[in-house]
Amino acid sequence: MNPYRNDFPILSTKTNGNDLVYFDNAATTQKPVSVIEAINKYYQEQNANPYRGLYGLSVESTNAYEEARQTVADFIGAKSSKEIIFTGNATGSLNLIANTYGRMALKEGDQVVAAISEHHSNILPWQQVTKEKGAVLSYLYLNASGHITEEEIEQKITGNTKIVAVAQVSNVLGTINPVESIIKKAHEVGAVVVLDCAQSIPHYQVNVQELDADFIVFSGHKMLGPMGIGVLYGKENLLNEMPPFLTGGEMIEYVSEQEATFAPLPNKFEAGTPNVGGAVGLKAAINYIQKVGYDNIKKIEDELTDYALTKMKEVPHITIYGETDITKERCGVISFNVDDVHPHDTASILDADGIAIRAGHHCAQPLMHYMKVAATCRASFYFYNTKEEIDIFINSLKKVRRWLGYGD
Amino acid sequence: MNPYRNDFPILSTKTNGNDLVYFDNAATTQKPVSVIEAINKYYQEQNANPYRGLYGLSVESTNAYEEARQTVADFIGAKSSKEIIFTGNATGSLNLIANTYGRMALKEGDQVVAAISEHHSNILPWQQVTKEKGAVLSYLYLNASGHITEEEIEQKITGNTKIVAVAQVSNVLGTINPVESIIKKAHEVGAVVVLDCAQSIPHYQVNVQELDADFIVFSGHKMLGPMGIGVLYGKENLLNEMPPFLTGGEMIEYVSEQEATFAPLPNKFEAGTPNVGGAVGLKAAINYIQKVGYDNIKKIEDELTDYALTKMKEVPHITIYGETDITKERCGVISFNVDDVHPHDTASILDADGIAIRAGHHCAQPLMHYMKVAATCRASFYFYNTKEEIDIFINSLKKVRRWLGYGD
Amino acid sequence: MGIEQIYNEILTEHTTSNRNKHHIENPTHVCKGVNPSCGDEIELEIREKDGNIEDAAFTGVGCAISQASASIMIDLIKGKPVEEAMKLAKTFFGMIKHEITDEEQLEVLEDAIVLKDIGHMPARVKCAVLGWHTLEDVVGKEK
Amino acid sequence: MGIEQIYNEILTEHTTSNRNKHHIENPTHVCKGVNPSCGDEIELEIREKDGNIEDAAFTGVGCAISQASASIMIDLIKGKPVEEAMKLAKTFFGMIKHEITDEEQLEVLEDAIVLKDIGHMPARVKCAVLGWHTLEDVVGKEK
Ligand SMILES: Cc1ncc(COP(=O)(O)O)c(C=O)c1O
Ligand SMILES: Cc1ncc(COP(=O)(O)O)c(C=O)c1O
Repeated sequence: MNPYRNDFPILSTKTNGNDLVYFDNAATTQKPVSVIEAINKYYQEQNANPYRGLYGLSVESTNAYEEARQTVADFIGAKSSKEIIFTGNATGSLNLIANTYGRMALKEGDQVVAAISEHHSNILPWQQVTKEKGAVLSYLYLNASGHITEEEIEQKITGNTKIVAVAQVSNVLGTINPVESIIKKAHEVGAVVVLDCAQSIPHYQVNVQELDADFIVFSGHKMLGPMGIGVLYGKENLLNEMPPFLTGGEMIEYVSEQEATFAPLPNKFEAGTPNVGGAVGLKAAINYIQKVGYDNIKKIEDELTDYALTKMKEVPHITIYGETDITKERCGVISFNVDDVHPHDTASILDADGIAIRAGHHCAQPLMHYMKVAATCRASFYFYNTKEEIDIFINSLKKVRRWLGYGD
Repeated sequence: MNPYRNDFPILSTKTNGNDLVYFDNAATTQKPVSVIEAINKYYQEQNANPYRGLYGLSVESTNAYEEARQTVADFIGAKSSKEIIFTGNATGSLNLIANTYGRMALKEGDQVVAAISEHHSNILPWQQVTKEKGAVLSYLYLNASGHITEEEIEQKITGNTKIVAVAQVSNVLGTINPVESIIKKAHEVGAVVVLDCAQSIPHYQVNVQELDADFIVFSGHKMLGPMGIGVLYGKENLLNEMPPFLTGGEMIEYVSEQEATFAPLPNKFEAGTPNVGGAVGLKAAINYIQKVGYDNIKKIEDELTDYALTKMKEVPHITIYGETDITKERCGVISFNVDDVHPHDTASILDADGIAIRAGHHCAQPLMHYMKVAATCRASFYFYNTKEEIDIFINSLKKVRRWLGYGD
Repeated sequence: MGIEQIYNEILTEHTTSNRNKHHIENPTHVCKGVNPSCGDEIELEIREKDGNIEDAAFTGVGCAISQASASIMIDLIKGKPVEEAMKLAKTFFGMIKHEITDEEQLEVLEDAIVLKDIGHMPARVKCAVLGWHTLEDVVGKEK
Repeated sequence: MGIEQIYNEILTEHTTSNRNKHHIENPTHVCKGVNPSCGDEIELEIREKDGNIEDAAFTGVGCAISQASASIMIDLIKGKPVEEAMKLAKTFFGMIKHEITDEEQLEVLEDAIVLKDIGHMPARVKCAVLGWHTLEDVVGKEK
């Protein structure tokens, strides 16, 4: 039995009369009791508006918030907690970068390079800012197995490239992108790299200094934390150069009727009352991940993914997209389709058996167009999943075509 | 004994060895058990990424989120839940309006009118957008008792005025602004009104249709709800005209490599995974407020405020700013100073007795300049406060000058 | 009735037979209905004459539920007055929203009754109503 | 030591007497220190000669703690070599951060020792160090 499941109350619930099999971890993860209780405790014992008050409770709230920031900084190997900006989610972080650094750095003819497999949240903000600035948004395409090749990196990242925005792990194909090469090449041409770690940090150690990433973003809710809290890491010198994004309370120094000066990092980028409860929950989530350990997480997930890929290949009429070999830069996100069956039907039929998978474009329509599929099904695992769950999934998959009147 | 206190665990805690007297409710309110438990329950039983999944849990999460939206819509008398946009806080809502409606509507020479008593969050976004557009930001000033007079409204809101941004209740002085007159005059000259209800909705019924407000904003955390969730209400036709603000997942219809079309309301303005847990908490908070009842809240708070004002006037060497008569458009926010004592010292000395008040500029530096004070102390009440707490506060206040070496 | 019943013979018959999935001659009305969140797309073609739906068919891609629902709808409306087709649409929406539950009232929907319980799968309601909404758009707007 | 002790005679003496709050003649260094979140502002004036602080005083507004701390600092540094003043500043910061707790080591801080426990009131630490940070800015930068 998986020793972590007991920490996640929702995993013991039923759905449609069956035990829940939660395979939509790339969309959001479930929360351990320790995270839920950390939020509880904050509201029951420490809640106050941070920074603003001189009284005990406000100091406690400030400390709770800043400890969470320090925990995040240590977790990703940032030089200083000043480099950690709390946002609402990864999307909020990406919008912040595009609207501040993007607007500041891009001129007519400059280039932003993204992977064709990016999530909409790492595409739309760049569409907006490149359009505004007369710059160009171009894409790194994938080879047949879903990987970005070295040649593609060499060709696409050029002297005009000012920003490279790329996910470390694709939320559709589960491919691990060659971010070291991308960062190296980007820095050679003088571009900064925005690394979308939304799908990587729940599963892999991310060290911003080793990677030499200029910006990274991720969401709390995809790594055991609560919704409503996201992270933007930026190198201190870049964050210092950037103008603020949202303005208002907490992020100012002096305000007169017509002018304002802004607070130093990190407050400069955090307008309004912050989500302290969310930050405290994220800290508890990080602690939980550290307790389980990334090595352990990878071991469990690789085993699950390998098992699932093997079993799925044995079911007739199933197409798996992208890399199907667990040893080749891929993780536990599997996109697939059942022949002749719309992914929504597959998802509904699996749902009847209690299995939660996603079907659709996965917020990656450009990738769907590129792959020439309308939509896919996606199963995505986390360390609390089990082989038994994969067996249930496989059994249910086998029924899909028959339910729809196909002979096999 | 106040019957609500038992619902708020934090109110029974100690601070610096004394019972906590929490008088910083204008900064953030404490949370009843029902709110904390609603969040718990969401994460333990319903958590999933809403909208995206076809499976049971995602449908539950979507329902939970949309029910919260409907609850907010009903609470403020909106015509449709499509007019309710969830944001991170009131500051996020105000930035959204300034960056979309503001950028769209303002041209060179146009005017935005705010009250001099606005919170920085209702000033800075307008400073930014007026500067960008060559428009003018001008102010409604206050009379000696802290009120905006009809003459001031007549004079300042003119044919050039395109946007009037004003708080219903001042977070510094507790004055209730004449928003009916302001809205009437603004609409006469063809301007839209952005009503900052952050300080009013915790205490007074707000009905957007009766007020005929174009936009209103508020924060969950100031009305018993969790941090990380805020609301923007906008009239449907205005929201429809506006371009989106943050872009990314959930807010799109079609996305190609270079172009995107956007989802209908309300999703168009909610980029990325929303804070469902926060929305569920806000719904529970609204239910709690409705259970207590606004009439009851006003009765309790008016009594407390009247009592506090009366007692404070009896203490020598205290200056109260703004209106000091509870019957004259003011509520339970009291700004004051102890003669010759810096407000930070007053706050620290009160803190030693367990009393949480705020001291500083209250994110309203322009008002401080206008009133010619560097900073003030602020005590702000909610319905769970008591006269006994006010007695403790008054006793502590009496000690302040002596602690600092003044004879009386 | 659960999902197993919804995906029953009728549905599968309608989706796999493709009986109503083709172009028609001289359509008087053509209208596209889309479901952006799913990628479902239906193009409905109708030939109307003297207030009657002489012929109807659809093309497009989508899930079994949107395709079957559209196909069942076409069986139902072909040869009927436009007005009656509009009434059927109202009844269909009423059934899906569980506002009409009276069995006798629903009888007019014939095969479409199988979609009655799609309301229990809220995520799929959009699929079931796509064809009917397109019908409203295509002929309903004129009045 | 709690807040009652911090607001004790020394503090109140220093804040109400205004002993060191004035301008000096021919200052060689003038520097403003501010604490934006509080509105505390201190302008430190120093006359340095041959590496010694001949005279020092401050003007400005602020809370009792920032004012008293600045006043106590001036009592301490007046007449001392700049180098020693810098050392005192290091010791003061060490005391506030509770990195230096050895009583003997702290003795050099004399009256300033009363601020030892300000670390328990984190919101007020900025007030206590404002004068000392300004001192570092004013004479420390040159080296
Ligand atoms: C009147 C007013 N407007 C806006 C705000 C900003 O709210 P928040 O910090 O939750 O964004 C506040 C509270 O700080 C306020 O009092
Ligand atoms: C790769 C990637 N980037 C960005 C996001 C956006 O995250 P969020 O919706 O939490 O803002 C997601 C998740 O949906 C993702 O998978």
